[in-house]
Amino acid sequence: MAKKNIKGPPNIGRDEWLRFYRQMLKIRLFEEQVNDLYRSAKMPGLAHLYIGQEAVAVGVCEALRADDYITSTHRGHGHCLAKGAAVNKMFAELLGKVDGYCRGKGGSMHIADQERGNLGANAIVGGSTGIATGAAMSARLRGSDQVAVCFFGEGALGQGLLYECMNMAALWKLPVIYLCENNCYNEYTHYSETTAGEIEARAKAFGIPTESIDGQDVELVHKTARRLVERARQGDGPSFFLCHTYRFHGHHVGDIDRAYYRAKKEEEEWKSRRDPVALLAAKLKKLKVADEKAVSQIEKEIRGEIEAGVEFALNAPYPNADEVDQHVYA
Amino acid sequence: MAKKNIKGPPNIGRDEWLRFYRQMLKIRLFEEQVNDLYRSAKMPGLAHLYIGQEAVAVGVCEALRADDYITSTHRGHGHCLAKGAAVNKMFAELLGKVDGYCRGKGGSMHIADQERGNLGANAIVGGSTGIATGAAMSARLRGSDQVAVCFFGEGALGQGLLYECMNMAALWKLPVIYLCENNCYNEYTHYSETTAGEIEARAKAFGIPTESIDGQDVELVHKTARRLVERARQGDGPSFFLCHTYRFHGHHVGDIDRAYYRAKKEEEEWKSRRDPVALLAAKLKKLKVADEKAVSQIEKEIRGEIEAGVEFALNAPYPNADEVDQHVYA
Amino acid sequence: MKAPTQQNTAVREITFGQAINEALAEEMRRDPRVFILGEDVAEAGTPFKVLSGLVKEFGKERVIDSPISEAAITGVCVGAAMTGMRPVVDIMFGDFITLTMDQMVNQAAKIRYMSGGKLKVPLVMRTTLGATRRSAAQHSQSLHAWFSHIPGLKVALPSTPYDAKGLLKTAIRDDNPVVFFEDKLMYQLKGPVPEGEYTIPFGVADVKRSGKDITIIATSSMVQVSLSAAEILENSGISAEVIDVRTTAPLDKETLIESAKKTSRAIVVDEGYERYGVTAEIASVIADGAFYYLDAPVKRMGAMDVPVPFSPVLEDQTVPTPDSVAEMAKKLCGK
Amino acid sequence: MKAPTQQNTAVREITFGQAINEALAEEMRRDPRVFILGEDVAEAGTPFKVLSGLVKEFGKERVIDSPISEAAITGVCVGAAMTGMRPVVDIMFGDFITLTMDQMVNQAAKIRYMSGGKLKVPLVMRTTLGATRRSAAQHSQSLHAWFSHIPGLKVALPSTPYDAKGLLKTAIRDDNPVVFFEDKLMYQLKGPVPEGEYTIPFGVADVKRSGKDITIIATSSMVQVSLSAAEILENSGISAEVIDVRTTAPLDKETLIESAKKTSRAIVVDEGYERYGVTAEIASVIADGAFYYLDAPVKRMGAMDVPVPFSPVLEDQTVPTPDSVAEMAKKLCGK
Ligand SMILES: Cc1ncc(C[n+]2csc(CCOP(=O)(O)OP(=O)(O)O)c2C)c(N)n1
Ligand SMILES: Cc1ncc(C[n+]2csc(CCOP(=O)(O)OP(=O)(O)O)c2C)c(N)n1
Ligand SMILES: [Mg+2]
Ligand SMILES: [Mg+2]
Repeated sequence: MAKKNIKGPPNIGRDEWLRFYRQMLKIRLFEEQVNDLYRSAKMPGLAHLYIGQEAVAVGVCEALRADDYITSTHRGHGHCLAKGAAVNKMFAELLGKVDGYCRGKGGSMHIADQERGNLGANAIVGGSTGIATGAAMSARLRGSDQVAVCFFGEGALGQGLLYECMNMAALWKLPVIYLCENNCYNEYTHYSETTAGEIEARAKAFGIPTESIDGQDVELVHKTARRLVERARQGDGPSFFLCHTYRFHGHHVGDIDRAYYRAKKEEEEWKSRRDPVALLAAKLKKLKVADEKAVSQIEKEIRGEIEAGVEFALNAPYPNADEVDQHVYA
Repeated sequence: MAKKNIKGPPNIGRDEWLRFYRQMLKIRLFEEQVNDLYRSAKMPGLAHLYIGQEAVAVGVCEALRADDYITSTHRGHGHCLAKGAAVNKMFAELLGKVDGYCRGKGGSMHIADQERGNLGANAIVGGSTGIATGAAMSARLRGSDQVAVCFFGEGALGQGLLYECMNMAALWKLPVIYLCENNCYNEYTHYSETTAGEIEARAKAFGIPTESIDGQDVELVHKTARRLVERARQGDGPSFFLCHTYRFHGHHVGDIDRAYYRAKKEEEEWKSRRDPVALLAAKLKKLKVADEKAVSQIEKEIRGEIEAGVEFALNAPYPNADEVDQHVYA
Repeated sequence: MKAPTQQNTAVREITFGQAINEALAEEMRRDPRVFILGEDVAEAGTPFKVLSGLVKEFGKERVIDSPISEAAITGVCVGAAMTGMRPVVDIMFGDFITLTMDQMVNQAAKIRYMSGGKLKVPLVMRTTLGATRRSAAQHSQSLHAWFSHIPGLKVALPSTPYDAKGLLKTAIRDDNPVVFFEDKLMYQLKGPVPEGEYTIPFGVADVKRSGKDITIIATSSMVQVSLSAAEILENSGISAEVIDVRTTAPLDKETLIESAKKTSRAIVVDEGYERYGVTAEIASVIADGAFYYLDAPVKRMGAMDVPVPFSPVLEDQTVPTPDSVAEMAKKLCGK
Repeated sequence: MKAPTQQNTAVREITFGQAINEALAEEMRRDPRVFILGEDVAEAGTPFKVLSGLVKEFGKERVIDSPISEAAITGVCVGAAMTGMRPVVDIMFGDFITLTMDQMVNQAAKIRYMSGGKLKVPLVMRTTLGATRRSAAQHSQSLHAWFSHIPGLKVALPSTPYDAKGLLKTAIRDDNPVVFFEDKLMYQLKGPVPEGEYTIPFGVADVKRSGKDITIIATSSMVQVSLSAAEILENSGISAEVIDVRTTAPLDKETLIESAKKTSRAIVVDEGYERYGVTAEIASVIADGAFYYLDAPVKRMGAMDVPVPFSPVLEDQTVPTPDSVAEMAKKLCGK
C-alpha cells in the first residue's frame, strides 16, 4: 500500500550524490568537534553524538523541502544540520552564546531552526511526536502541502504518546512520517530488553504503512524517504519509517566505559563494516562520481567550515544577564 | 499460539449454566434498579449502566478464582457483581452510605471489593491498565499463580498507557488479560471515528495473542476466558481478549436523546436480537437445563435479593461527618 | 489600567455556558486559524453542551472530535500552534490535565523561551474545576495551582458570564499558552453580557463588590460564594470588599495589596486543595505587600486537604461556603 | 518529637548517593517485598550511578530495567503496591514526573480514600530536582510543589547524606505513596552517616543551625546554600537559624512558627519556581502563625520564574545563592 500510485523517484544525480556526502561528512566532523569541545571542557551540559547515524538524517532531509517540518531529539545535531542549519550558529548555541540559534537559551538538546522547518530538538523522549503530528495537521488545515517528519529513537517506542498520535494521524490521514532510528540502545540498555513484539507492527496496527531498511545506506534511505514524502504530500496519509542504525560513540560524551552494556567487538563491527560515511565515499568512487582527490577536497572544505564555525562560537559573546527573563512570554 | 498446550475447558455443567444466568440476571435487575433510583433522584452523581454487556463480565469472572484480580471502569457495576460482590453493600455505596463497600467515599465509579480481588472501578479511562498489570507483576514476584483481568472499554484504546503496559506485560510474560469491551461507543461518538486500523493488531504488535468474539454469548466468552486464564496461570503470559458488545442504555442515565449519535433502529436490533440475558434464557430451555418455571423462579429470587438490597441501602446511615478526613493516609 | 466590569454593560442576560459558546463562535468567525479539538466536542457539544451548535456553523474541520487521548490532543495542538494555527483544546474534566502535564509544561510552556523567542505557542486549553457535583475524587478537582506555578503559562478563571466571554476572547488572542478553567456548576449561571465586542485584559483583578472592613479575595467558583458571604456580613455590620483575581497568572498583586492596605484584613478563598495551593501564593503576596497595614493575619480558605468524597454529607464539608467564609470574616473582624 | 540529627552520629563519612544506595540495600534485605523499577537501574545503576551494585546483590527480579515508560512504570508499581509489594519507582529526572501525574495523583494518592480505607499504596517514587547543571529547561526543574499540593501523597526532600538515608528508609516503610526528591548536585556531597540502623520520622523539621536574629527555612538543595549564607551573616554579626523542613508533606508547622516567633524574621528558600511554589505555603503558614511576633514581612526566595536557561551566565542567575540569601537577610535585619 505504501507504494500505491507513487512513481518511483528519479535516479540520484551527481550533484545530489556530492551533496549527500558533504552533508554527512559535515555532521561527522561537527560531532567530532563537539566531542573535542566537550572533552576540553569548553562545552557545558550534555552532548549526545549522532556519529554513525548520518545517512538517516541526510537521506531523509534531502527528500524534504525547506518549508517541510522536522522534529528532533536529544541526539539532534545531525537532524538540524541535515535540514540546513549553519555550523557556526549551531556551535554558538552549544556553547550557550547569544549568536546561537536560540540565543544560548536552548543548548544542544533544544536547538530549533524554524526558518528551515526544524521545530526543535526535544529532551523528552517521544516528546515531539505530538508536535510533529500537529504540524502535519496544521499544514492540512492551512491547505498547505507541507510534510512533517518526526525523528525519534527506538526508545521512544516506550512512550504512550506515540501511539495516541499515530492513531490520530491515521484517522485523519495527516502528512506525517514517523521516523524511528533504531540504533539498538536506549541509553545503556539494549532495545530487545525494552521492546516486545515487532516494531513495524506497532504502526501497522493503526493502518499505517511501514518501511524497514538499512539506515547506513543513504541511497536506500533517500529513495524510500522520497516515496513516503511523496505519498504524504499527495494526501495519502502518514507512514512509519524504521531505519536500522548504530551510534558509534557513547550515549553521551561522558559514556566511555560501555563494556557492561555492549561488546567492543560489536562496535568494531559497525565502525569497520557499516560506517555510512565510508560506505558513501566508496560508492562515490565506484560510481565515478568523485575520485580520491575530489573526496579529500570536500573534506578539506568542510573542515575549514567547521573550524571557522568553532572560532565564531568561541569568540561569540554570552547573552546579556538581563536576557534571563526575556522570551518567557510572546 | 493462544491455544498452545492448553487443553480445552471441560463442558459447562448444569449448575454453572444456572449460575451464569443468576449472575447475568442479577446485573440486569441491579442496573434497572439503579436507573429507577437515579430517575427518582434517590441516587446522587452519575450512573453508567452495564445493561447489554452482562455476558462479558459473567463469562470472564466465572473463569476466575476468588483471589484472582480484576480492575474495572466507570461502567463497573457488572464487573463488581460478577466477581461476587453483594447487592446490598453495592447499593449502599451508590447512595453514599457508610455501609457501602467504600463507606460511601467512592461511589458508583470507584467501588472496590478487595476481598474478592476487585481492585476497583476507575473513572479515568484506561486508568486501571497500570494497576492490573502491576497486580499481575506482583503475583509473579510473590510466587503466586494469581491472574489479573483488566476490563476496559474500546475508548481506552486511545490512552497511551495501555500500550506502555502491554509492552511490559509481553516483555515479562505477566499473567494479565486485557479485556476490551467494544460496545461501539466512546460516550457519544462511534468508535470507528476514534479508532484507526484494527483493534486486535494493537496487541498483536507486542507479541500478545488475541481473541475476538461475540460478547453476547456467555458460553463463548466463558470458554475463551477459561483458556486465556489457564495460559496466564501456567506462566505463558498476557493475552488480549476483545468482546463485541453493546450498551443498551445511554452513556449514563442522563443520556436520553441519543438519536444524534446512534439510530433507534440499531438499538432495537441489539435489544431484540442480541440481548445476552434473553439469549441465555432461551439456551437454558433449549438445553433443558431449566424450564420456564425454573427460570422465573430464579428471577423471583433475584428480584427479592435486589429489593432487599435497596431497602438495606435506603435505610443505611450516611457516614459521620468526621469521616471526611479519615482514610486520607494509611 | 481598569478592566470593564458588569456595571458598565448592557442588560441582556445569558448563561455562563452561552457566554463561552459566544466567545468561541465570535473568535472562530474573526480568525480562521482558530479551531477546537477534544472529546465529544462536535455533535455532542461536550457533555456540558457548552459547544452546542459550533460544529454546525464551523464544520467538522474546525470542531474536531478526538479519540480519548488527552496527551496527544494537547501535543497535536502544541504543534499546530507552533505552525500557524490557534487551537482551543477541550479537556472535559480538570482532573484529566494530569495526562497533559508533559505537553503543557515541558513543551508548550517552554518552547518560546528555549527557542530564544523564535517560536510561539498560541494555544488555549479549556477545562473545568469544581466539586459538590457528587462526581467523586477523579471528577471534582480544581488543579489550577499546578499550571499557575509554571512560567510560560497563563491561567484564567472567570467567575461570571461577562468575564467568561471577555477573558476567553483575550485568551484566544494571546500568543502564549493559556489554561482557561471553567466552574462546571456555573454553566447555568445567568448574568449580563453585552451584545457587542469586548475583551478583558489578563492581570487585572476585578473588584466585584467594594467594602471597607475586610478584603475577600476569591477565584472562579469561590467568587459567588464570597459575594454571598459579603451579604451575610453586611447584616452583621461588616462591609466586605470582594475581589476576583480573574487570572492567577499573571496576578494583579497591586490591586490585592492596595485593598488589603485599605481594609487591613484579608481572606483568600479558592476551591483548590488548600495546602500548597493558590491561597498560599495570594496570602503570602498580601502578607508581604501589606505587612505594615494588616490588623490580623491573612486567612486562607481552600478545599479541605482530602480527595473529594462521593457521599454528599462528606463532600459538602470540603468546600468553603458563604457561611464558613462569613464566619471566618467575623472572627477576623473580632465580631 | 525531636528527630536525631547529624550531631549525635558516628564519624563515618559517605556521599549522599552512597547513603541512598545503603538505605535501599538495607530495606531490600529486610523486606523481600521491596523492589526497584525504572530505566537503566540494573547494570547501569542509573546515569547517576546511585544504584550501583544493587542488581548484583538482589538480582534482575528485584532491580528491574524498564522501557522508557514513566506512566506505566508508575502505574504498574501502584498495582503492585496495592497487592502486597513495596515498589520503589525510579524516575530519572524530576522533569519527567509530568508523565506520571495521572497515576500518582488520580490513582496512588486517592485509592486509600476512595476505598474507604480498605486498600493502600505503599509506594516510593524516587526522583531528582535541581538546576545549574547546564541541562536546560527539560532536565533542571524542581517540581515538588505539585505533589506537595495533593492530599494522599507525602513528599520528602533530604539535604544531607544522613537525612537521605534515614528519610528514605522511613519512606519505604510508610504505607502511603511517598515522593522522594534528590538533588542531583548533592550526590557527591559527603557527610557523617552512622553504620547502624536508624530512621528519621516524617513531619519533623530539623534545625540545621541555631541562631537568634533571623530564621532561614530551606528545602533540599537550598539547605546547604542557606547554611553558607548563615556563615556570611555571622561575619556581619547576624545570627541566623537555619531550618530544614525535611518533608513538605507532612509539614512541621510548629517548629517553623516557633523559630519565627523567636527570631521575629524569616526567609523561605526553595529551588522550585517561586510563583505558587513551596515558598508560598511556608511563608503564609509563618505569616499567619507568627503574625504577632514578626518585625518584618516573611520573604520568599525561589527559583526565578523562567524556564531554566541553558547558557551558564543565565542559568546561574535563576537559583538563590549564599550571597543572595545573605543579602536578603541583611536587608530584613536592617543591616
Ligand atoms: C521521557 C523521558 N524519559 C527518560 C529520559 C532519559 N533519556 C534520555 S535519552 C534516553 C534513551 C533514549 O533512547 P532512544 O530513544 O533510542 O534514543 P537514542 O539515545 O538511542 O538516540 C533516555 C532514557 C528522557 N530524556 N525522557
Ligand atoms: C482520561 C479520561 N478522559 C475522558 C473521560 C470522560 N469519559 C468518561 S467515559 C468516556 C467514554 C469511555 O468509552 P469506553 O472506554 O468505550 O467505555 P464505555 O463508556 O463505552 O463503557 C469518556 C470519554 C474520562 N473519564 N477519562
Ligand atoms: Mg536508541
Ligand atoms: Mg465504549
